Parts: sequence; structure tokens; C-alpha cells
Amino acid sequence: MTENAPGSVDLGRGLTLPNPVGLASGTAGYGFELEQLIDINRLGALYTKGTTMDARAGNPPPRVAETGGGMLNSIGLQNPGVDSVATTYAPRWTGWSIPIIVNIAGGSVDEYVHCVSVLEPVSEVAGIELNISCPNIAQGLDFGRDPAEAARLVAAVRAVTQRCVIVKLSPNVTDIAAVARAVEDAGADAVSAVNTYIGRKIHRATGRSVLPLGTGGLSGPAIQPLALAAVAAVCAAVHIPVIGVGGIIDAASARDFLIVGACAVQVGTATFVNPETALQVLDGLRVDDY
Amino acid sequence: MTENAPGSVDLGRGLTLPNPVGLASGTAGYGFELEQLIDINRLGALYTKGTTMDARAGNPPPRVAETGGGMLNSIGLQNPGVDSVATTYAPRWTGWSIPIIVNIAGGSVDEYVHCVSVLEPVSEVAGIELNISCPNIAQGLDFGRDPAEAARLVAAVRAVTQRCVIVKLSPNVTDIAAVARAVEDAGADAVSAVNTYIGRKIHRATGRSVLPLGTGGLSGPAIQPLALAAVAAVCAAVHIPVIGVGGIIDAASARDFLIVGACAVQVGTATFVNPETALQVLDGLRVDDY
Amino acid sequence: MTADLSRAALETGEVLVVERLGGGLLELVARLPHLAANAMPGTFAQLRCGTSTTPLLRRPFSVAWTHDDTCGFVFEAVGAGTRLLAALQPGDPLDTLGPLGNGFSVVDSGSVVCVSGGLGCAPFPLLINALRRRGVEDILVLNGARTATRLYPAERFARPAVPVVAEATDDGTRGHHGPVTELLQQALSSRPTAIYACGPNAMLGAVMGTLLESGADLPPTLEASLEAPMGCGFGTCLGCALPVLGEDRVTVWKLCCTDGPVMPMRDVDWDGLRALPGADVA
Amino acid sequence: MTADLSRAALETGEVLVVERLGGGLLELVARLPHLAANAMPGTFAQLRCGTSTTPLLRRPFSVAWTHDDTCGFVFEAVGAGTRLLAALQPGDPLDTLGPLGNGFSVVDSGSVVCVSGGLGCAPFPLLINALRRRGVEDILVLNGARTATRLYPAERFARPAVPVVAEATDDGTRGHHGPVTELLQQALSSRPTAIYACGPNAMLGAVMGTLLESGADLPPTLEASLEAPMGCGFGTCLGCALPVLGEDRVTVWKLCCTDGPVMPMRDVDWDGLRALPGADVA
Ligand SMILES: Cc1cc2nc3c(=O)[nH]c(=O)nc-3n(C[C@H](O)[C@H](O)[C@H](O)COP(=O)(O)OP(=O)(O)OC[C@H]3O[C@@H](n4cnc5c(N)ncnc54)[C@H](O)[C@@H]3O)c2cc1C
Ligand SMILES: Cc1cc2nc3c(=O)[nH]c(=O)nc-3n(C[C@H](O)[C@H](O)[C@H](O)COP(=O)(O)OP(=O)(O)OC[C@H]3O[C@@H](n4cnc5c(N)ncnc54)[C@H](O)[C@@H]3O)c2cc1C
Ligand SMILES: Cc1cc2nc3c(=O)[nH]c(=O)nc-3n(C[C@H](O)[C@H](O)[C@H](O)COP(=O)(O)O)c2cc1C
Ligand SMILES: Cc1cc2nc3c(=O)[nH]c(=O)nc-3n(C[C@H](O)[C@H](O)[C@H](O)COP(=O)(O)O)c2cc1C
Ligand code: FES
Ligand code: FES
Repeated sequence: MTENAPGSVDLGRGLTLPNPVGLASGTAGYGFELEQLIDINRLGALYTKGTTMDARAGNPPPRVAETGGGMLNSIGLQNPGVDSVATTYAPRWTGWSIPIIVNIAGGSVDEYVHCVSVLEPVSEVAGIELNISCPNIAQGLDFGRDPAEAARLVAAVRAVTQRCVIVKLSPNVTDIAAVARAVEDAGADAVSAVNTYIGRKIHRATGRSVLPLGTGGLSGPAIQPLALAAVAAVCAAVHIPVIGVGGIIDAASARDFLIVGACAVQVGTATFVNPETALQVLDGLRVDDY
Repeated sequence: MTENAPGSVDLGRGLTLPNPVGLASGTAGYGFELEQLIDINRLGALYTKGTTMDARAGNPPPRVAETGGGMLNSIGLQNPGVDSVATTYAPRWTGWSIPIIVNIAGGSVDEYVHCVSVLEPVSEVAGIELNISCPNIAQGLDFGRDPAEAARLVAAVRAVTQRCVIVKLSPNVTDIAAVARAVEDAGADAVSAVNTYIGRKIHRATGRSVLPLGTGGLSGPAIQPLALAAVAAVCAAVHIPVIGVGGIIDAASARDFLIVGACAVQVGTATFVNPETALQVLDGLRVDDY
Repeated sequence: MTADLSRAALETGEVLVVERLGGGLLELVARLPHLAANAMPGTFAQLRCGTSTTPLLRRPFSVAWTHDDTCGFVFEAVGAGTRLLAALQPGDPLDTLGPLGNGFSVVDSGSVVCVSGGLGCAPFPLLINALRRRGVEDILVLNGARTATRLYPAERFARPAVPVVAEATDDGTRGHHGPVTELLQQALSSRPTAIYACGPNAMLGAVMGTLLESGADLPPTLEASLEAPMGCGFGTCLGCALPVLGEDRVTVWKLCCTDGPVMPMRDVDWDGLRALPGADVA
Repeated sequence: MTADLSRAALETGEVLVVERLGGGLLELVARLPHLAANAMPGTFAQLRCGTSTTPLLRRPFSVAWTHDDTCGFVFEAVGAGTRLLAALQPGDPLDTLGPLGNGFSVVDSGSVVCVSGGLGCAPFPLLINALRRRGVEDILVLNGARTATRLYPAERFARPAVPVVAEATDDGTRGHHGPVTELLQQALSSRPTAIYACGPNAMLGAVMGTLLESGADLPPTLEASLEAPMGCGFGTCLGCALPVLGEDRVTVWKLCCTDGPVMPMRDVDWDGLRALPGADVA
């Protein structure tokens, strides 16, 4: 490791990431695929696929559609449910040095609280990321688009966990800084921003929306300048650590987030294009540069 | 003209566009440059550069910065002021068959009202587009981000003009449909959506924001799926005509907006890349296709 | 439940040639030692098309054949990605990730029918080669396309000994005039013990329909290589869902990239698949 | 107040060659009859780099020279756009918009000094050719670059008769060891009647500084070709603002693309320009 390599990141409540570069939720599953393709344990964190109280089958296909410099997805939170994650997946993480942060989603405060409670005794789980911003399920955005609702959710979760709670913010709002401040006040240890932007694609041959729900979430390099503006606004608004995510494809585009004040980053869609992107980002970052 | 070519578009209050394809505000000046480059009079409308009560020098450079599939701008509404437009520019439009729709911006209700009043007797002006969504001047977004404020502005303008008033909506909001409904109720004849998205770019060599105000407005193909989702939401919310704008580069990407319910479109950034884009869009659209 | 990705790797190879086969069919040959050594019949590689972020995602292509350290891919320039592949010049780099997915179960005896629709020809040279190496000689290829020039040339399905290839075209310009499923109907009389199919999902559904309508017993080996738009190709995006009949014949989503692309045709929910809007085309 | 764009046109030409001049300098030659017939010294063309939407915008390049129906451009591969131009092959299309902007006022007598910094060499061959056609023979080129291999070759500044070229390099690998402004200082003793300058904006500011510090009268013709990031190149985006001293010496914004790129050096607000963050580099 060079002297100039990025060091560890303290997110609070005992969660210290070995380095700032993580794999974004929904783009790395629960790690078992990427572990076969890359040296996953060199990375700073793995944020799991959004996990819900009950198993979910997800949306009908097509679930992904490419756009200029980006992709739309409408996965619909396909996941095995929090119990399977706790009992079947977690044991497989034993011995991994990469911190596993479980991303939680739900339709009600109770669902979130239940999930976090189930994971509380699971030692392989390093932290919780609350996804209050998934545009691809009914009610998936309600919490993320209203500061008061977001705060209510965070306070309820705060009451049941000693773990570091990261709140993943939606960019589909008038004032992301207001939501960030609300969750900070409600007890969030950190925030991550941003989730995907609501987008639509029309099938050129049929004239109908490609995605079955009409809209999906836009990710990838096309959103990087938007995510960067949102993260800068969040960093200016809160005192807790901010994790930047959105359109990162290389060390330079990751560094942008660190420059505007984020303490860590997540690589999402770019992993699909090149599973080694996060490692390349890590190897390309120099602490002197930001 | 083929039988299948797009016909005229009635925006209300006597404003009928000869066809649905216009040049977006801020990307065609006041028409005098493009008139030398393309057969501008074949197009459906020219939306002028945002015009304010007093002349404005605009922001310091750099004012534009390229991003993946898009560009950020921070022009800061450089314009000669509404009086110059009325007295010096308007006479030069005499004899043009393309409808000229003057885009108006301002920092207060009074400024907007003043501008619209000055233009009311100017016969070369075909309509008014109220820009309540410019992210590049102080307060440029206040009206566009709050339905009540937007409605207050539109009602005041409505009181001083018989002309067709199109309200240009900001996409940087939680609920664009709510703003659209508010301006419809306040008397807007039509809405256009969307203006640019707030974005940021970091200068790779200096580590500072490229644009002097930090952020700018993102336009170009990168935003097309986002604009399309926003326009679809607006079309579902209002009964007045909707004009779609954002990332159009060809007839196919324009048709997407007509499919989701827009009655007309505006071509912006793509004109910079190819001044003939709007004409190519017009020639490529077939009414049977949407 | 988790895919076996142990043989998949990133590999940047060198383009040797992009051959025009006529009618728009293209055969891309590249030096890709890892892929050539590890590809199994029916597996695919994710190819990067161009170097810009538009198009962004890799595109999946079956490994058509391997020879020493080279691999062949067969495709047509249908959209942005394939147009960029078509423009590759000898010496250009080719950025690949593979092999990915589960391939065909290669039988070692019996009589085999391969049903190809359009670009569905792609996986068959590698499959036929593997079948032959296991001693299977009774191989019939049913090759259908819209028109004669779009038929993958018979002699390319296997080298040096060309297999029996019966051809069908929608417009009757070569071989049987009609869909390839009509050839299949005839071929069923010889009671094949393995049927492998590849082509657009709709054509695969028609193959299954033909088999069921024939009333004959389904062959013990009955597999198809399916298509779905892919985000990653290696099981992490969950984007490539296909409807499959689960334990109790209830439909569940399986991933084309890691549960497939080759699936037992008995397991696919063909009605569910037909009801879905088509794969995304630009 | 409105630009004269009457000669500008979209034209897709054909690349004839991209010549490597060493040190990273490239000369792109393309058949572009309209541009060749209409380009004036100091005007530029907006070149489309690649066909994808990334990079999106055209890039401005001075027309370096014209010959019959061909044009030359001189550049270096510094970013995404110029890398794509560097990769062009003979026969490839080149999508251009031009000529754009106001060029140099070509004097018809007196002694002329051309000051070039780096890629600032680009407009001079066309200018020198025009000067010669007007009978001006007393032309001195001061050519500065970081290092010897990055100096545009002297013999390319004018054909067939090479003008007098004095060279300077920052590292002393050829010619004067030091900035090109030191050569200018010496050249001022011969009291040139026209000075034309082109190079990075900072270098142009240094040229103006040298002239003012010298105490000599400024020559009657004193012009520089400036740079600004451009959205359109034809006056509609208002993106390419440069600080210029207005009537009452108050700074106003002028457009590089239509008020320039060539501007009288007396009019530029050099202090204002220096205070601005540099042009955007990726
Ligand atoms: C496992 C697998 C193997 C394949 N093997 C071959 C092969 O050997 N030869 C061949 O010609 N084609 C093959 N295809 C289809 C091939 O991937 C598409 O033709 C290709 O992605 C089109 O890309 P494009 O950019 O040219 O088209 P576009 O239509 O511009 O692509 C737009 C988007 O749609 C997706 N897409 C478009 N068509 C298809 C399709 N038919 N299936 C899945 N996604 C699609 C693309 O991946 C991309 O994300 C295979 C598909 C799969 C899933
Ligand atoms: C009127 C004019 C004439 C020019 N003539 C020449 C010439 O003859 N030869 C030559 O080598 N260069 C010339 N330049 C500079 C040239 O346009 C840039 O080098 C080029 O745009 C870089 O593009 P890129 O994609 O390779 O770099 P990137 O840095 O990736 O470009 C990113 C963005 O920054 C802009 N940009 C980057 N550098 C410059 C610059 N120096 N000036 C203006 N915008 C810039 C690009 O246009 C683009 O929008 C000229 C510039 C202007 C304004
Ligand atoms: C296919 C896909 C699935 C995703 N699923 C989730 C999820 O389950 N939970 C979540 O919080 N974010 C999810 N995201 C959002 C990403 O974590 C990330 O915030 C977003 O994609 C922007 O980053 P990127 O541009 O680097 O991809 C998903 C993104 C993609 C592309
Ligand atoms: C350089 C530039 C200047 C603009 N100026 C204005 C303006 O003055 N008023 C306005 O309403 N919109 C303005 N816009 C927004 C465009 O009209 C349009 O809404 C936006 O660019 C999205 O469309 P596009 O992606 O086709 O460019 C400007 C856009 C650009 C790129
Ligand atoms: S393509 Fe990503 S899971 Fe199959
Ligand atoms: S580059 Fe658009 S006005 Fe000059």
C-alpha cells in the first residue's frame, strides 16, 4: 500500500470502513457472485441488495433498459427476505474482511423496524443502510420525499439498534438537504446519496414504455453531475458522514465526491460494465488529491 | 409536405404553432444567428433567450462544461432587457413566419409582470413562456419549486396579458405534477417541461468546481429519460397542452414526448451540436407514429 | 442458488477479423485464450462495444466456436452495440467477460436435433463439436431464417465434416418455405433423444408448442438458450428475469445470466414469457 | 451585434490523413471544399469528434491551412474529443461546421510578427499565406513550445517559401531557452507594424504584458486569437464569454465565437481574464 492510499473511514457507532470505496446496494447482490470475480475483501464495504421483511419476487421483466450513458432499472426489490439473509447468507460472510452493510427497504415503519431487529444479533452484519428512496415499488419513495416521514422512520429504527445506521437519500426531491438534516436530527449516523433518478424509456418499435411499471430508476455516468450537486448540498447541510454515490466510473469521478465533502463512495452501475471498477477506484485514489 | 407530416398545434388564446417542433429557450438566442444557418421559418416556434426587465451581463465564465452525454450551463440570463427586445429585436422578426415566443425571467412578480406588459403591444411576439425554473441566478428557482408561489406569479401575469402564457417548469422538485396543476389552476394556457437539472462538475486538474457558481443546469441526451418521466407525470396531471423538452436529439427521442402526451416539443442542446436537428426532427416525425 | 462464476474472467483480446457472411450476418474472430479454453457450449461472453459510456452496458453473445486460442461470435448489426462490433478492425482490442452462464448438457449418445432461428445459430458450432467429441454422430441441424442470405452457412456448423443441415426460410428463398418449426414437425418422426433450440424467445415458444402439439413424448434432453436484456451478466443486478415454473408449477423468476441462458424447456413458463413485452430494442 | 454567419455551413468531408509530427502534434487533412473556399485566416471550424453522444459537443479548431479543396488542422490529443480525432483513418467522414468567427485583419504592408505558443501555431500558415498574397514579405514567426518535439515544424508555417521562424522552448531543447515572450522582447526593436498572437490565454496575457513593459508604442495592428470553452460556436448559447473593455473601459462580456476568436489585444481585459479560472479541461 502506498503512503498516499486512502485510509479508513469512521462512520460512527463502531463502524469503521477499511477504506472509502464500497459496492453500492443492488449492484453487488450479497457479495457471493462478485467474490468469485474480484478480490472483494480489499474493498471498504459491501452494501447488500435491498432486503425486506418478506421475500419478494420482484417486478416482471424487462427490468433493465439502457439509455444514453445510463440505465434504467425496475427490479422491484427481488430479495429472499430478511430471515434468509440472517440465517442463510450471514454465515457465508464469516471470515470476510469487507464490512457487510445490509440495505433495508420496506413499505411501513414496522417493516423496517422488524428487519433491523432481526439483524441486530447477527454478528456478520457491520451496519445498516436504510433505503428510503427506492422508486420501483409502491410507496418506495414516500419516506424519502418527506423530511418528517423520513425522520419518523429513522427515529423508530434508532430505537431498536446500536448499529451504525446510514440513511440512503432520494434525489427526486425539491430539497435533499432538508431530508438530510431531518434524518440527522432523528439519529442517523451517516447518510448516503443518491439513489436512482426517476426516468422513463419508450420502446422505439412498440411506442410503449419499456419498463412494465412505466418508470424506473436511472443510474450510471449520465447522473454523475446531478449526484455530485446533490451530495455537495447534503455535505453542506449536515455534520454526520456523507457517502457519495451516483455515476462513478473511475477514480476521477469518485474523487469528485470526496472533494465536495463525502467521506466515502459507492460504485454501482459501473460494476456491471467492469466488475473491477471499485478496485480500480480504490487503487486510483490518492489522499493528497482531495 | 407528406400527408403524414405533423400538423399545427393549438396552444390556446389564439396561439397556433404551424407544427410541433420548436427551438428551446436559451439555445437559439433571438433567432438572428440560426436564421443564417437554417431555414428557421419551417419550424413550429422559437422560444427566445430568457429575457428580464433590465439588461443582464450574465455570469462570469466558464459558463459551459461538458459532461457525459450532456452539458452544464451557467449563463446567468445574459440578455439585453425587455425594452431592447421590444424595440430593437421585434422589428427584425417582421415577416418571419415562425412564431416567436418570448421567454421571460425575473426575481419578483413585479419584474415578470413588467416584462409581459412591455411585450403586450408588440405584434411580432406570438406568446409568452414564463421561465420559473432557471437554476443559474439567485432566486431563479423559487417560483418553480413551490406550487403556491408559482400560482401567485401566473395569476399576476394572467391579469396583464391576453396572450398565450406557457409556464416552463423546473424538474428539480419532489412533485412536478403538483406545480403543473397549480399553474393550470392559476390560468396558464400551457406548460413546457423541463428546464435543466441542477448539476456540478469538478475540474479534474484544480479540484474546484468548473462553474463559478458551483452548480449549473444539466441538459442534453443524458437527461432525456428523466425529462420523459417528468413530462409523462405532467401530462397525466393537467388538461392544458404540454410541451416536452429535454435531451431531444432526433425524431425518435422527440416522438417519445409526443407518445407520453405532449403536443409539441422543443429542441435545445442538440442544436449546438447540429443546427439542423430541429428540422430533422420535424422531417422525421410522422403523425401515425404517436 | 449462487452462480458458479469460477471460470469467468475479464480478458482483453485482439480482433483477428470481422467477416461479412452476406445478408447482414457477421462473424467476429478474436484471440481470447482464456475464453477459448473455458467456454462450454451454450455459455456466453459479455462484450464491451466501443469505449465510450454510450452505449454503456456490455452485450451478451454466445461463444459460437473456439479454435486453439481464438473464439468466434456470430451476430448482426442491429443496434448501437452491434454496429460498433461490426466496425472493429483486425488488431483492435476486444474487451470481454466470460465465459458466463450455464451451457447445454452435452449428451454422449442418441440422435440429436438442433433447432436454430435467425441468430440462434450462434451456439451450435461449439455444441456440435462437443457432441462429436463425445461420439455423437447422428446430428440434424434445422436452420431457419427470414431469407436465404440470412441463413448461417451450413458448412460453418461443424468443421471439417459438415453435419446434416435442413434449411427453412420465411420467404422461401432457400430450403423449406415456412417456419423452422415445420421442419421440426417432420424431424420428430425419427424420435430424437435430444433437442437443443436457440433463437428469439418467441421462436423457442413455438418450438415448445410444436413439440407439445405433436403428441410425441418429449425427448429426455430438451433445452433452449433464452434471451433477456442484461445489466451485468453475472447475477448481481437481477435484471434478466425469465418466468420459470417452480417446484409446484408456480411461476418464479429465474435469471437468464446465471440460471440460464440454457434452460430445460420443460421448466420454462412459455405462456408467461409470451405475455411479457419483448426484449428491449433501442 | 449579430454575428455574420453567412459563410458558415455544415459539411461532412473526408479524412485524407492524420499525420504524426512527433512530440504529440498531429496534422489532420480532410477534403472540405466549402470550408477550404471560405475560411479566412483566424477563423475556425467546429469539428464533431466521434459519433456517440459522449463526447457531445463539437470542438473548435482553427483552420490551419487550405489547399484546393482540402483543409489542414493542427492539434494534440489532450482529451476525449481530440483522442477521437487522432484515431481517424483515411476515408473516414469528418463532420464540420464552419468557417466560424472573425479572423485576423490581414495587413497589406509593413513588418509582421506572429507569436505562437504551443498549439497557437494553428492559424498561422493560413494567415502567412494571405499576408504574402497581399505582398507582405517581412514576416517573422516566433514559435514557442514546452520542448523541441512540440514545436510545429518551421517549414510548415508557409509553403513553398519558409518564413523566418525563431524558436523558443521552455526546456531549452531547441532555440531560445525560455518563454517565447523573450524572443518577442528582442523582436520589438525592429518596430513591427503588425503583431498577431495565438496560444493559451495566459500566454497571450504575457504577450500583452511584454508589449506594455517594453514601453514602445503598440503596433497599429495588434490582434490575438483567444480561447473559451464553447457550447455552440455560433453565438446562441452565450457560453464562450470573454472579458473585454467596453466603451468607457468598463469590462463587458464578449463572445469568443462570434465577437472573436480574434480580438484586438488593446480591447481585452487581460487582468479580468487572468482572474478567471482556466478553461475547462476534463
Ligand atoms: C445469452 C445471450 C446470448 C446472445 N447471443 C447472441 C449471439 O450470439 N449473436 C447475436 O447476434 N445476438 C446474441 N444475443 C442478442 C444480443 O445480445 C443483442 O442482439 C445485442 O445485445 C444487441 O445490442 P445492440 O446494442 O446492437 O442493440 P440495441 O437494441 O441498441 O440494444 C439496446 C439494449 O437492448 C438489449 N438487447 C437488444 N436486443 C437484445 C436481445 N435480443 N437479447 C437481449 N438483450 C437485447 C441490449 O443488450 C441493450 O442493453 C444474445 C443474447 C443473450 C441474452
Ligand atoms: C477558437 C478556438 C480555436 C482553437 N483551435 C485549436 C487548434 O487549432 N488546435 C488545437 O489543438 N486546439 C485548438 N483549440 C482548443 C481545442 O478546441 C481544445 O483543445 C479541444 O476542445 C479539446 O477537446 P478534448 O475533448 O480533446 O479535451 P477535453 O479537455 O476533454 O474537453 C472538455 C471540454 O473542454 C473544452 N476545452 C478543452 N480545452 C479547451 C481549450 N483549450 N479551449 C476551449 N475549450 C476547451 C472542450 O471543447 C470540451 O467542451 C481551439 C479553441 C478555440 C476556442
Ligand atoms: C440494478 C440496480 C438495483 C439497485 N437496487 C438498489 C437497492 O436495492 N437498494 C438501494 O438502496 N439502491 C439500489 N440501487 C441504487 C444504487 O445503489 C445506486 O444508488 C444508484 O445506482 C446510483 O449509483 P450508480 O450510478 O453508481 O449506479 C440499485 C441500482 C441498480 C442499478
Ligand atoms: C445554454 C443554455 C441556456 C438556456 N437558457 C434558458 C433560458 O434562458 N430560459 C429557459 O427557460 N431555459 C433555458 N435553457 C433550458 C432549455 O430551454 C431546455 O429547457 C433544457 O436545455 C433542456 O433541453 P435540452 O436537453 O434539449 O437542451 C437553457 C439551456 C441551455 C443549454
Ligand atoms: S444480467 Fe444481471 S443478474 Fe442477470
Ligand atoms: S460558443 Fe455558443 S455563444 Fe459562443
